[in-house]
Amino acid sequence: MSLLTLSKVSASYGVSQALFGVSLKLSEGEVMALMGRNGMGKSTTVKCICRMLPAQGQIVFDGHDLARLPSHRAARLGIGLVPEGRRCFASLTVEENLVAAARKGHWDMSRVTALFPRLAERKDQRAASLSGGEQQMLAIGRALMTNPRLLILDEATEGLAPIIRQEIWSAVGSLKAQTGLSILVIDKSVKELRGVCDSAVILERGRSVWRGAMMDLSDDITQAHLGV
Amino acid sequence: ETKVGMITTLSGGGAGLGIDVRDGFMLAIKQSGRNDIEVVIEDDQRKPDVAVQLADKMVQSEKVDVMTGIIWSNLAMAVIPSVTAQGKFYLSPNAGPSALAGKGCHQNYFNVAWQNDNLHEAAGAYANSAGYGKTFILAPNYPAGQDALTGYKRFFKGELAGEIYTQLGQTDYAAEIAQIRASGADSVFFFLPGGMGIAFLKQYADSGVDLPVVGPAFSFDQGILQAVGDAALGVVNTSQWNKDLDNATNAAFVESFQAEFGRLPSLYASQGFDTANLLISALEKADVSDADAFRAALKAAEFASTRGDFKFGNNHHPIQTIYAREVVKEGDVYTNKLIGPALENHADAYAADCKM
Amino acid sequence: MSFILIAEQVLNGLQFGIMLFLMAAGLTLIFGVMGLINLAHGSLYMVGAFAAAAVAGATGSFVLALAAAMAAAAAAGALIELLVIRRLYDKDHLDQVLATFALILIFSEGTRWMFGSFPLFLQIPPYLSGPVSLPGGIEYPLYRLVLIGAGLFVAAGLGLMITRTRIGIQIRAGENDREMIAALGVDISRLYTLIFALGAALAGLAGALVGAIQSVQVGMGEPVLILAFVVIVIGGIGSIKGALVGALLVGLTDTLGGVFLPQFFGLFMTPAAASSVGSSLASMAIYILMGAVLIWRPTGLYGVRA
Amino acid sequence: MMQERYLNATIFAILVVLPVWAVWTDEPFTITLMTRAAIFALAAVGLNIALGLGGLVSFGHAVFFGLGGYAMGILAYHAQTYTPLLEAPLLIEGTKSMPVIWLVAILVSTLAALLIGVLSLRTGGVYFIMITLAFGQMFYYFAISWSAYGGEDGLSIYVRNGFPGLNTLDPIQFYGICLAILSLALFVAHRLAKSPFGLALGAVRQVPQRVETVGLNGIRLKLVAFVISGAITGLSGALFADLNRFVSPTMFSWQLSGEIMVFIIIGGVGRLFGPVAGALIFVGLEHWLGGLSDYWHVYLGLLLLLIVLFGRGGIIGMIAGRERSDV
Amino acid sequence: MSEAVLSTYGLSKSFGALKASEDISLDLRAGEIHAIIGPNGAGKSTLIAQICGTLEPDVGRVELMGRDVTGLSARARAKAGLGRTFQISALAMEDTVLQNAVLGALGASGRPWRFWTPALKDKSLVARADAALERVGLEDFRNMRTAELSHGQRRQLEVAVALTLSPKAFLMDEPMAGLGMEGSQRLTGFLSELKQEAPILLVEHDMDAVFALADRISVLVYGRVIATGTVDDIRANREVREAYLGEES
Ligand SMILES: Nc1ncnc2c1ncn2[C@@H]1O[C@H](COP(=O)(O)OP(=O)(O)OP(=O)(O)O)[C@@H](O)[C@H]1O
Ligand SMILES: Nc1ncnc2c1ncn2[C@@H]1O[C@H](COP(=O)(O)OP(=O)(O)OP(=O)(O)O)[C@@H](O)[C@H]1O
Ligand SMILES: [Mg+2]
Ligand SMILES: [Mg+2]
Repeated sequence: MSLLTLSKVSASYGVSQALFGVSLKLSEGEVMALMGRNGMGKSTTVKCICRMLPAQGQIVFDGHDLARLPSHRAARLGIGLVPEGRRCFASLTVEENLVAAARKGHWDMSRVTALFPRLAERKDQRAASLSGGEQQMLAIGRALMTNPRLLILDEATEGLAPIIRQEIWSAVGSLKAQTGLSILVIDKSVKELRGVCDSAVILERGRSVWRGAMMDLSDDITQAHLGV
Repeated sequence: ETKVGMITTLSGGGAGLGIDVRDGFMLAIKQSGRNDIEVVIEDDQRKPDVAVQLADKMVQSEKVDVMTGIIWSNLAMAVIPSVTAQGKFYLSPNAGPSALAGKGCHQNYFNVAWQNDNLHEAAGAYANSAGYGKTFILAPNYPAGQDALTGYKRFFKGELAGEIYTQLGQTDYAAEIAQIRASGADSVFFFLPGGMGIAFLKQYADSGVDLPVVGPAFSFDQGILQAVGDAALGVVNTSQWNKDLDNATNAAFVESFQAEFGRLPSLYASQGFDTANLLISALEKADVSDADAFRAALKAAEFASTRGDFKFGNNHHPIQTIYAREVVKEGDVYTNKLIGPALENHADAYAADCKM
Repeated sequence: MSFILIAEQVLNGLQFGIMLFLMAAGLTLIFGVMGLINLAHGSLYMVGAFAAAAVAGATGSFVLALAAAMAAAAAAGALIELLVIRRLYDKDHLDQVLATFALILIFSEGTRWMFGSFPLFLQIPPYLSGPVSLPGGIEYPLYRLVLIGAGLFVAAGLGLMITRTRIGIQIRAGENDREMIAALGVDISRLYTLIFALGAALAGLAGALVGAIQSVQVGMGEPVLILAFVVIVIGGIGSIKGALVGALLVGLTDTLGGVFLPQFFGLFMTPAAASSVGSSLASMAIYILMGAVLIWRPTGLYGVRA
Repeated sequence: MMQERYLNATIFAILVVLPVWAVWTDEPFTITLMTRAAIFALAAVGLNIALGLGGLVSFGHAVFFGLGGYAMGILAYHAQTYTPLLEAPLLIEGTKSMPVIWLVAILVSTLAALLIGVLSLRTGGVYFIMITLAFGQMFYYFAISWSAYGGEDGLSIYVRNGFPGLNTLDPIQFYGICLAILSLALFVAHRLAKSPFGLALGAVRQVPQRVETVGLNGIRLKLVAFVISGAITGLSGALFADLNRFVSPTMFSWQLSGEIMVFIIIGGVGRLFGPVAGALIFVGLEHWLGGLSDYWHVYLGLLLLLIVLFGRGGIIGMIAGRERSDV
Repeated sequence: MSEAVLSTYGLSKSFGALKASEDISLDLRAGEIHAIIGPNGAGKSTLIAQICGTLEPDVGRVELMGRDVTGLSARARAKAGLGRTFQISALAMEDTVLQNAVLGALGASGRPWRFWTPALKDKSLVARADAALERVGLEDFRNMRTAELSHGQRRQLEVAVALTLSPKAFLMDEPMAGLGMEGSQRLTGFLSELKQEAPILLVEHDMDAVFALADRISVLVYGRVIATGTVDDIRANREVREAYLGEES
């Protein structure tokens, strides 16, 4: 059954409209890629889902209409966000970042630090002085600590060393397998997305122009919409 | 028809004084039954620049004949010289800075309250008569505070155990009280108007130092005493007026004020009341448009004052008796009881400098 | 000058410092933790004092008065948070300055409207009044010792809450990025209302406690406000420890400056002139202290380095 | 939405027409009010250079306002008492000439701004707000206890200072002087905002680290802005003192610093005519509301609140759109 | 071998017990792109910060064109010819694209103390700014507000601002970050031309870009340079594969 449904979602920043009707359907346990060139509205879509930006159209998560919920209520329904640009809490230590919004469940301190041993080493360091990649790990760990049903990764591998990226992708694969987590991924590497995602949506100028299973995503299509 | 401009403090922290002056003044106007006196009232917010603007407005737009109302010396200094220079009369119901009593006196400026130093001088005189030989004196560090200590020292004959200028607006006096305790003084004189006085007295009472305290009326007047409470009981303070001053005008004033406003009148209310009555007495004799005659009528001061005899010195400041009074509790209400005169028929120290 | 007097003045300085801390505690919480410049903090302090005076007058109970002070200030705080302040978090400091400046006007005159223009009466209860003897022969008012206790208690409580509890962590996270902490599932709005109310309650408590030995009148909050800002800026914004240290420094500087500067100038001036010059300098002393601290450490003693 | 340049022209027209009308209808006090507003506007135009262009939230601009005021007060006081200001090492006399007083006011505030700026600009953000406030308080307390020049009582000057060829006692002529200076300051502020200096300053406000990497000294840019800003506010202080023929320590008070800032916020931060609109509105409100009730501060407060909460970008922003446009 | 434009000698920096840079000596030669790669937290950004002067090394020296610049501030180094782009865009968002570029030109002219003539009427400033914008392909957007640019365009503008300064050497910390595939490819093409103008010290995790661009690569692990060499050398290096590249390559 479908966990998250967007139908004809549009949104704007002040006077400039960024989304013009985005629709997608994500099932329980599915890993979906959200693709598109720079500035096509991927992050904006994510912001709408997380209720960080008011949107028109329908956003339904697990039977709840998100349109009327404040941001924190949407998150409590089980949406975990790794936002674009990491947005770690700069003046908090690594540990405090992790516990700030933690909720009970599979993921706890020990599991997260097992996934990213580096975070355990830097436990008492303020997030502001972490390296870029360490902050990225922290942002992922922080989202996992809320034990979401849907994890949203907005450029979550940006700035990570190739070897770590590979680990993250394999972690994504095993997350899905072990915990039935649904995942919405935005990433620039089409190649890597192909390896982990079941399905994909392509955005162009604020519209969803292609939806389908990952295996149907041909090179022609990526060439047309992503330029690669 | 005579137009009176009243600029006084009606908002903010010091509003109580302005309200009392206004209420006293308007009570007298009402009692006179005259309806040819129009009073324009404005709030100066205790800001000198606002007062100056309002004075301009009164003179330029309202075209008033007589002005009055200012409470604070610094505002008075900002307004009065220019008002009198423009040929208007000014009757001060409260402030009496020394600069306007001596060289800076003006024929159109009349002070109906006191010269600033007067009550402090009386406090010094009272201290002598009470037999104090070593006083610790303190006041805030600003001109009125400096005048206060100077005034006290002018009459006090004993020696000083210490002399402190506190910060204007200071609220904690633990350090000063400790110094008083250690100074070996036999009495304390202080001038701390408004909230500063309340704070000092409460803290003094709680400190266990029990030297006798003398001060000018400002910290012990009707509006403020209820806030000080027991801490003020027994304190001797000096004033040219008290509600139990024995004369018919005063008795009638106290009664009618209470009836009208539901509270006991304060020193300031009495000053406002006297100011209005002085004005009315002069209007009965002369028209404002005849400046010389009107001035002479003011100078004569033939009105029934709440403080009994009232007359002006050559500098148009009062020559009056200043009394010592004591804080007592009557039922639930803290108030003052007259002890006796501290200085009789007292003029101010600057009158000689006034060439008028 | 005797040793006892010096000791007593140092004690006075510390005591004044703690009193300042009590007044600054709520402000540190709101300013430091929520990043909001709340000029109306002094008004909440005033609300507390007036509520205490009113209840003490009606019931005669000091404890009830304190409770009323906290309740009234907390209610006022929660109300203005809901109506005004919450729209200001993501605006810059300037809008906060203007809005809270407007709140000062409303509170001050509103209070005068309700309670009249005359100072109110609030007194130390008999069981806390009078001096006690300390070792070394110092006589010290009991009530001031109680104030010291209250200040230290508040400092410890606040410090623990902010650094140790999960709520504290969430609040600090909210200060870094409100939107993000909300997106992670924390109801930051409600949390901020609570914190603001708590900060207001502390202001109200301080107003009542301090009001008992000072005057309870309209405008009493404004000098306090400036002092409280000085204190937390010296200590470093957002640091409870900094606020405490800053408060003690300011208290000592102010008290000892007021006592010793005139005496120092008395060495080579007439007593009247020395007193006047000394106390002028003394009244500037804390601002000089603050300037010096900031020039030496641009983010205060315990502030986060940029 | 009205274009900002038309809005500015409208505001300027009010500045010109209203006083003329007041002369016509013999309402001299309206001119006094307008003069007050124009002088406050000038002070705020000064602050707006630091605040709007440079992002320097100075909570101590009353220092310069007060210094300008005292420059006028002290010079005129010595002239009126025929006492020299300084005898040794060189003789300095007082003066009653406005241009000289203005020069001195500008000079003194420039020096003060330089000193305060050098020290304060080491900090940033809220700390900057507070350290400038601290300087304001120092000057305030100093002025209160400086008995040579009246302490808290301040100084009264009996006759307004003179300007060659004009009768400054005539309200409209004095207003003309103030308006001319205000216009000049607005023109300077306008050119400044567009100049290379203004561009660099705007960048310092938005991205300080960027300015450094193109090899510019951000602190020095801010310092110069602060000094220019202080000088203009200082000049306004001298005019204000002349308007009232009176100076006092309240000119140094933090409430006054706050008010100057409030003018800008009401009008619109960083907008050329923001300070003017703000000062006009504030002075107008103060005047009209003052007559309503003893408790008029409540209404003033409510109005200000409404402006912040619903009028993003101040009055200018409400009418001409939020984006700062290039006028 | 061409001469070194930029060199470091024994740079070391510790944060408490953590050695973020340890004895780093490397150089950047005319016309080349020298890439620095390494695991997260290896100290790459720390190294860049020391070179451009925002962080002071504990020991060691930085030379630009043979001149010791270690004691100089970031600003002085920028003047001396170090062009830098930021990892997170640092642009004046309220200003237009052109104004941002003019800011760079203004910095290059070294004369910001002009208070009267409008900056955008100064022909030499604008010409210089326009040239840089054209160079990065932003000429059509010159009057757009910077806040309205897409992420990729902002990166381009970053480079344009650096270009106005005609730097002797570029320092770029993760310029590809946040760019899509297509954007990365475009920037890759652009950088390969840019290096003719001034050599580039490039920190990047995008291996496609690094391998396409770099003339030389140095690998930083735990604050130390463990290998320096050509693309092929590094790809073949087992240590690098284990520490950083993983099975990719
Ligand atoms: N805060 C903002 N204010 C105004 N416009 C914005 C804002 N954020 C994004 N936009 C605009 O909205 C559009 C969509 O942006 P969005 O960030 O969703 O793109 P994206 O697909 O995530 O791109 P990228 O891959 O670069 O992250 C862009 O044109 C962008 O310029
Ligand atoms: N101010 C600081 N205090 C303490 N540790 C710091 C500080 N700055 C950086 N570090 C640590 O130094 C190490 C090197 O950081 P640096 O930012 O240079 O890494 P990097 O190589 O750029 O990594 P990335 O590729 O993830 O950006 C990191 O482990 C980081 O946590
Ligand atoms: Mg995005
Ligand atoms: Mg890095």
